Amino acid sequence: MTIDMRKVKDVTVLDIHGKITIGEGSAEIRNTVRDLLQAGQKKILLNLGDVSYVDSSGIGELVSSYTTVTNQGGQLKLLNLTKKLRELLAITKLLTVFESYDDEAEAVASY
Amino acid sequence: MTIDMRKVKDVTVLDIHGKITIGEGSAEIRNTVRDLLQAGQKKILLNLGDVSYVDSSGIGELVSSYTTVTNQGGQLKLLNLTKKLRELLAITKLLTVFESYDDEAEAVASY
Amino acid sequence: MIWGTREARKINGAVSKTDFELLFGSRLEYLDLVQNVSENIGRMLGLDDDSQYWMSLSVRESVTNAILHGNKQDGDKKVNVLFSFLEDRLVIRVQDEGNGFEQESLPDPLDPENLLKPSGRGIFYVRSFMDDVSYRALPEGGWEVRMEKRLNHQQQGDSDDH
Amino acid sequence: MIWGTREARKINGAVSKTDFELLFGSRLEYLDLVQNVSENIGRMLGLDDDSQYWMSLSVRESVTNAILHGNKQDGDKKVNVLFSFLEDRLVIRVQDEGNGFEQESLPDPLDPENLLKPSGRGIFYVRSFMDDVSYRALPEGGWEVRMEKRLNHQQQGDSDDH
Ligand SMILES: Nc1ncnc2c1ncn2[C@@H]1O[C@H](COP(=O)(O)OP(=O)(O)O)[C@@H](O)[C@H]1O
Ligand SMILES: Nc1ncnc2c1ncn2[C@@H]1O[C@H](COP(=O)(O)OP(=O)(O)O)[C@@H](O)[C@H]1O
Repeated sequence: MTIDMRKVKDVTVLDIHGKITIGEGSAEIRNTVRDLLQAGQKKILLNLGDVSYVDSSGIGELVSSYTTVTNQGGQLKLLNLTKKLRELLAITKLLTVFESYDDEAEAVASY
Repeated sequence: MTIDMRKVKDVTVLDIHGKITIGEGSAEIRNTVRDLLQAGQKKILLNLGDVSYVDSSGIGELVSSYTTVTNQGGQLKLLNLTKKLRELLAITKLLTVFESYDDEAEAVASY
Repeated sequence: MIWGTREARKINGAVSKTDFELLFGSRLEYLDLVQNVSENIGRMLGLDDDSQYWMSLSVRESVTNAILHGNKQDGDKKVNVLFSFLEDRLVIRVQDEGNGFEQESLPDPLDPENLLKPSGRGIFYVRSFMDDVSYRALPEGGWEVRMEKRLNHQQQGDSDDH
Repeated sequence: MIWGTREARKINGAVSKTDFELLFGSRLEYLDLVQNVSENIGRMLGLDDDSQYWMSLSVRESVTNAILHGNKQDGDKKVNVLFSFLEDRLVIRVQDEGNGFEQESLPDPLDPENLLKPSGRGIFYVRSFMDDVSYRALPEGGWEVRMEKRLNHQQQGDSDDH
């Protein structure tokens, strides 16, 4: 898994590439998010369009990133969920927890 | 494996698709060739450009098709060898046994 | 591939017969490989792409648990994955050398108080995606998760010709 | 994939230690699967594409022989494929339940009188593509082909980042 970071207006977009799974350094997202919060960046958008695989541990990773951001008064939203990831979130009732978008401009405007 | 048959001038071109391996009905080429010979078609060109995999049994299949045709006074030639197939033929000293081409028109003109 | 569900029906035998088996040390590095084998077995048996995906994700989750919770990542302890190709279903058993768990005491990940927990969803996913899931302590020691995936024979022929 | 040759160096142990093992009934339908597992193992260990290809072709040929000649396609007889991931090489052993053969009596496929024979090239290919090949009768009965493929550590890093 690799993470690219960019700023769109006042939102930090994290482009996640590859797999979010237990073997694949799944704590990386959480750590990146924590660093952003410490730097005062509280509007975070995870672009998951290039994520090839997510397991239950990856779902947990997204959840803990979400709670960390929320607890610090920030907002973490999701962009470009794949069909499979959407299904994994849906059956664990997390689809309604996360705010998610398919259009980046719309996502950025929502903060 | 599937075989498509077509006639270019007086040459019968067999377009082989898929794998030529032991599990994959590897006697099919030999049988098709035998039928062609019985029908008096003695100029046969095997187009192997769409062959995805060949094992030692597939190499044997090509050899026995070749000897069958040669023994009946016909000519069997090869078209569009993949790099891997070329290597398999080369190390068993079969590359010089088969006449092979990368250009169909040239192959057809050679009979 | 010539071999599809038609052949899968022929492969057979008693419920407990194992047709294809993997055995490996408890290393997370093998998860991709195990998932990939599962996908290929699904394809070989004629499962459609989605079913292949969810079945192999379920195997991956179960093997993750076997490595992490069962064998506690002790590389010398083995995980065994046993595939049985039955006429109408694929049976997969994942065995580890641990003591297992009590099914009743597993927290429900859908319970509002667990919804935002960072873990505890693996078994739930397996139960969602597979047609039958059961657990048992092995008589010789160790723990087994047994999963079934029904084969959809309507799709026979779809995968017969390439 | 994060895991490449760097990790492969860490995986280790004695020469005889098996890291990943396949066990299956003697059916040609499994050849694609076995080849695919071998390819994936090659990739996991950082072999380049060509080496993956020829290594897995060699495994496929050896398993074909185990099924056809060793076990004579008796579905109840098992083929065992054992992979050992050593620091500098991959060792693969293919075992069947048959009586093997005498290496000296194998005809040379390059001999002009054999050049146009329809069979007899499998073992030659294996010996061409693998770095070391040997055979033995197993003490417990059965036959084993043992093959080694050196790992090319220069390529370390190539497969580390996707
Ligand atoms: N093979 C196993 N051996 C022992 N305990 C297990 C095994 N599989 C699951 N468990 C127990 O069940 C719990 C729930 O597993 P799971 O739903 O996969 O979520 P997670 O692995 O994220 O905790 C684990 O935390 C563990 O306590
Ligand atoms: N596992 C095995 N058990 C018994 N005999 C074998 C085995 N592998 C190879 N052989 C013998 O060696 C011969 C040569 O094998 P090979 O070079 O693969 O060519 P082919 O399988 O086409 O005959 C076989 O015909 C068989 O007699």
